[in-house]
Amino acid sequence: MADDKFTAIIVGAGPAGSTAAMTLAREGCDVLLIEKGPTPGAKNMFGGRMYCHVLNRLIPEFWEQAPVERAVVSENITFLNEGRSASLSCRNEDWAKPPFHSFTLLRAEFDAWLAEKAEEAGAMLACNICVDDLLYDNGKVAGIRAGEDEMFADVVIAADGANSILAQKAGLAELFSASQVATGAKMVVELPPDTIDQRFQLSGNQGAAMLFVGDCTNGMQGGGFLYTNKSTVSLGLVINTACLQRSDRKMPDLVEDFRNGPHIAPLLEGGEVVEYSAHLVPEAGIRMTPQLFGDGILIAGDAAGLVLNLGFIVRGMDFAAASGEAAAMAVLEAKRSGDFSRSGLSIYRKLLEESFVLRDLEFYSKVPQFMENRRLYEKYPGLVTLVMSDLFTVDGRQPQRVLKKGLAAMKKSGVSLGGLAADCWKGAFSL
Amino acid sequence: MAGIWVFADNRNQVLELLSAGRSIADGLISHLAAFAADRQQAGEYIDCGADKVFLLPELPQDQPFESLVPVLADAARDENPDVILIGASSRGKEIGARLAAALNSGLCSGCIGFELDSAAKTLKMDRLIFGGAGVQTVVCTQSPQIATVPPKTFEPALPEQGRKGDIHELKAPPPSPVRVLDRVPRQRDSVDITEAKIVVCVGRGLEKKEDLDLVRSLAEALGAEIGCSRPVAEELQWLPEEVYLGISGKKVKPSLYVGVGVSGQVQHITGIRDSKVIMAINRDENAPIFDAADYGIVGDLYQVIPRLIEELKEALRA
Amino acid sequence: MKRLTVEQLLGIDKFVVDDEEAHIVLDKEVCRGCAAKPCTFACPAGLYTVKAGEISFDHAGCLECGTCRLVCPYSARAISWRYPRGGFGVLYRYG
Amino acid sequence: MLRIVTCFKWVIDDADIRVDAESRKLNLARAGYKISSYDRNVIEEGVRIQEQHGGTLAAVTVAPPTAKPCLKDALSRGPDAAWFINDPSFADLDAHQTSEILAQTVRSQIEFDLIICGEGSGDLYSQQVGPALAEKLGIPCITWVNKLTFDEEQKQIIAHRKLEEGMEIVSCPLPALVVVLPDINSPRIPTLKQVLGAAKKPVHDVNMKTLGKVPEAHLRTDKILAAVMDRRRIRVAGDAEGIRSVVNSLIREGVIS
Repeated sequence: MADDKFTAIIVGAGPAGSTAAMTLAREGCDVLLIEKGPTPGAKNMFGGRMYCHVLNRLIPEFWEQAPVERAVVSENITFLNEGRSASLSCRNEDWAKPPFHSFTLLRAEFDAWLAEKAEEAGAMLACNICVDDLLYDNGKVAGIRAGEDEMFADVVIAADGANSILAQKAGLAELFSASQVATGAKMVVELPPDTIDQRFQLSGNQGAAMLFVGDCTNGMQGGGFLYTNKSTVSLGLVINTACLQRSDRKMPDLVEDFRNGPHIAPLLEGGEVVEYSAHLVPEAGIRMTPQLFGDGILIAGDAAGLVLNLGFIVRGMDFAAASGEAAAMAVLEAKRSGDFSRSGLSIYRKLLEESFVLRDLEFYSKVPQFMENRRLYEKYPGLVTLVMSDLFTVDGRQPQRVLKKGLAAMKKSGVSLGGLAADCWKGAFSL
Repeated sequence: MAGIWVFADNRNQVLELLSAGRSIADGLISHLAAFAADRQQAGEYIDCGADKVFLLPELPQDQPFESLVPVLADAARDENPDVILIGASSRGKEIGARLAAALNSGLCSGCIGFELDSAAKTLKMDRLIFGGAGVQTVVCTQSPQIATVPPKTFEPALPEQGRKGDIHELKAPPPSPVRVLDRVPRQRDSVDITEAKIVVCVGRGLEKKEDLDLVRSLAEALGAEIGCSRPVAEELQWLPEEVYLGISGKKVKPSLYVGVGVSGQVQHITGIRDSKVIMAINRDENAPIFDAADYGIVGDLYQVIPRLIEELKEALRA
Repeated sequence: MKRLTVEQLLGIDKFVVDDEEAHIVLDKEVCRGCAAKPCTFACPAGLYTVKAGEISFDHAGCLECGTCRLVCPYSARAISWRYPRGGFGVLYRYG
Repeated sequence: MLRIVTCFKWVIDDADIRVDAESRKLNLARAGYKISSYDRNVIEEGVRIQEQHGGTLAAVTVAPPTAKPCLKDALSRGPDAAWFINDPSFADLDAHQTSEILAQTVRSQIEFDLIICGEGSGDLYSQQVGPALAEKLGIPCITWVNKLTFDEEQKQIIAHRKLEEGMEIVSCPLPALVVVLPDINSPRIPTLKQVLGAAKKPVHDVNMKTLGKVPEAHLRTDKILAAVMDRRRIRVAGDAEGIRSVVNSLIREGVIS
C-alpha cells in the first residue's frame, strides 16, 4: 500500500461505517475509517434499540462481548390525551433468549466496541478528524480532504450520518428537506436496576420498549419513546422537523413536559437526568433515498436515509449495518473487476435490493405518507383514550352499547366515521 | 532536634503560616521556626510566634530565590523538623517540591486545612483534586511532613509583646546554574479580575450592550470590577475575553460575587466557587445560580439594580 | 422530579467548546427579515433566542443535530452550518 | 543535536466526574480519560522547539497498561517516539513515586538535553513531578515558564517565568528541566496524517522487569470526598424590603463597607 492510498476510506464510525470497515478489512483490504469524535460513538445517539439479526450474522453471538443493555421482551404503544391513556402491550419471553430479538443499548459504548471490531479485523481508525471535502480525479471521487491533509482511495464510503454532508458534496443528494426528517431529543435518566425491574415488570436481562402517540408531541407528527437500559432509561420525543417548523412550543420544553407529565413521571420518580441529546432521524423512507452510489463513492446508513418507521417499529441500526455490509461487498466486487466507477459500484443497489434493506423500504413505501396524516396525532389519541376510559367507567348512569359509546366518542373527538374507515383502510393497506 | 518550620517568599504568608504552625507546635509540644530575609523581619516573626528564626543569606542579583533549596535541605538534614509548611506561591511550590525530593519525603500540595493527630504526630491534610470536584485527605508517611499552603488559608498571626527567640544565620547556597537576566514587575494598573475584592458578573440576562452602564453604576456603588459569563464575551463580545469567568475562563475568589442575569451553568460556577459570598439577581427563580448562591434576589434586574444601588448608597452612607 | 431548564440540561452534557472557530454562523441581517424565527422553537438545545428583537445564538451547547438549518426559511443564506472541527463539540457519555 | 523529552499523564476527564452531594461520593463509573490538558502544552512546546532546532523529541508517561490509547494520542501530536512506563500498580501513584519512576527510567534509558513537564496534572494537580524529577536527576529546574527559547550558540535556554510579582527572565545551560504554563502556546490539533503516522512510531515498553521495584508512596490517602459548595441559598423577592435585607446581611458579614 502506498502510504496515503487506501482501497476504501470510510467516513463515519457508526454502525454503517464500522460494519463496512470490518467487512472490507476481513477481506484483506486497506481500509481507513475516519471519525470526527474523539472516540467512535461520542457524537452518536438514537432512541434506544437495535434489532439483532444483522449483527448476529456478522459477529455470531455478539451479545457475549458487545456492550448491550437489555433484551426487549415487552413492547408497548400508548395513546396519550390529557390525563387519559390507552395502551397496547405485547410480551414475549423468548425475545430475551438467544438469538435475541432486539437489545436496548447506548451508543457511546456500543459504537466504540463495533469500531474496535473493525480495527481488530485490520482497519485503520483515525478519530478526532472531521472530513471537510471530497477529492476528485477526472470527475471520479478519489479521496478526502481533512484540514490540510489529503488522503486517497479507490472508493469513499460516506457513512457520515443524517446530515450527509458528503453525499451532498458529491452531488448525489440534496439537503434533506424538513418534512423528510424528524428531530429526536432524548434524556438518559439514571435509576437503580432493581427499580427499573419493578416499575417495568422486568427481571434479569429483560427490557421494555414503549412508544407514545398524542399529547406528548403537542399533536405534531411524531411520538415519544422510552427504552429501559440496565441502570438508565432512555426517554425522548421524535417530531417531524417540518411540523416543528410551525410549532408554538419549544422542543426542549416539550421533552421536559413529557418527562414530567402524569404518564411518565411516576416511572422515573427519583431518577436523575444524566444526559440530554438530539439528532435528526430520516423518516421519508424510500422516497428520500438519494442516489446511493456515484463514481468512486457509496452512501450508507442514515446518510442514505435508510431508516424505517412503521409507528410501532422503528429500525435504523440494522439498516445501517446491513447497508454498510452491502457497501463493502460492492467495493469487493468493484475491486475484483478493477472498476470503481459508477457502473462498477452499481451492484451496491442490487445488493441492497436483494437484502432486506431496500426490499423492506419498498414494501412499506406507502407508510411515510400514511404517517403524515394529522388525525393520527391530533384526533385518534383522544378518541382511543376516550372510548377506552368510557369502557371502564362505572357511574350509575344508563348503560350504553359499546358501539354507541364509540360513536359518541367519535363525535366528541371530531372524527367522522368515513374518515376513520378511510384511515383504517390506508393503514391496513400500507402497513 | 525537631520542630515545626514555616517558610514563604513573602511576609504575609509567613504570618499566616505562623498561626497554623503555632497550633501544630503547641499540639506536638514542639518549637516553631520561621525563615526571614533580614533581622527586622526576624524580630517580627518572633513577636508573631516563632521560637527560632533562620536568617536567609542575601542572594546575588542574578540568582533566583529558588536557589535557596540546597540551604533549606541542609538545614532540614541538620535539625530534622517534624513538619515544614511552605507558602504556596509560585516560588514556594517549586521550593516545596524540590525540598521534598531532596529530603526523600512526601509533600501535600495545596493544603487547604489539616487535622493534627498528636498521638501519631501526623497531620491529616486536605487538598483539592479533580479540578476542585474532590477533596483528598492525605497523611505524609515520611519525615519531615511537608505541605504547601495557599495564601489566605489561615489568618495571619498577631504580634505578642515580650516574646523571645533565637536567630540563626544560614550560609550562602552554591551558585545556581539558573541565572536571572531580568526582572519585570507586574503592571499594577491593568485590571486583573482575579485580584478584585468584589466582582459584579454580567450574564445573558442583560438585554443589550448599552445596559452595561446600569451594571457599571452598580459596580461603582460596590467598588467592584466587572466580569461576565462566557457568551457575553465570546458571542456578544460586550466585554473583553480577559474578564469572562468560568472553567475555561478566569477563576476568581473575591469576598463578594454578584451575578447579574447569570443563569449559573456548572462551567461558570466552577470559576466562582471560591468566592466568600455569592449573591445572584435573576428573573428566573429556577435558575441554577440560586442553588450556588448565599443570597438570591428573584426579580427583573432592570428593577432590582436601581433599587439595590439606592439601598447600598443609603446603607453605606450611614 | 424537578423540572429542568434547557440550560440545566445542557449543563449535564459534556462539551469541548471550540473558542476559535464557531461551526454555525448566522447572517443576522437575513435573520432580521425573518418574522417566524422557527429556529427559536425547533432547536432542541434552545440556543436560538430573541434579544431586543434580534436573534441571539451561541454555538457552545450545540447538540449538532442540524435541525436549525432545515427549519430556517432562509437556510442557505442565513445559516452557515458545518460540524465542529475534529474533537470539538458535544461528547456523549451515553448516546 | 537537541534531545527533548516531554512528560505527560493520562488522566480521568474531570468533566465526567459526578458528585453525589448527599453521600459526598465521587462517581467515576463512566469517566473517560485524556491526556492532561497541561501536558498538551508540554508536547506542543517540545514540537515547537524541535521544529526550530531539530533533534529528537520523546514523550514519556507513567501509567497502568490500560492507558495504552494515550500513546497514539500523544504521538499524533508530534513526538518521534514514546516511552510507556507501565504496570497495573501505576494507577494511583503519588508525586514521589511518579517522579522516582521517571527518574529511574530517564537515568538508565533515555538520553536528553531538555525535559519539559506541565504545570500540574489534571487529576491530582500536585505540581511536584517536574521540580522533583529535576532534583532527583540533579539538573537545574525552571518553573512556571510562559516563553521558552533555545540559544543554539550558547547551548542554553532562555525562559520567561510568570510569577506573582511579575516576569523573571532566566538563562540556564543544558541539561535542564522546564515546567511550562498553559499560556506558553496553543496546542495544535493533530491532522489526519499525524493520527495515521502515530500508529507507526516506536513505543518503548518499560515495565517492572526493567524497573525492578516500585518506590513506596510517601503520601497515604485516607479518603477522597466530593467537594461540596455549602451555600446558604437565602432567597428574597426583588422589592425594596428584600433588597434591603440582603444589603444589611452583606454589611454584617463585612464583605462590603
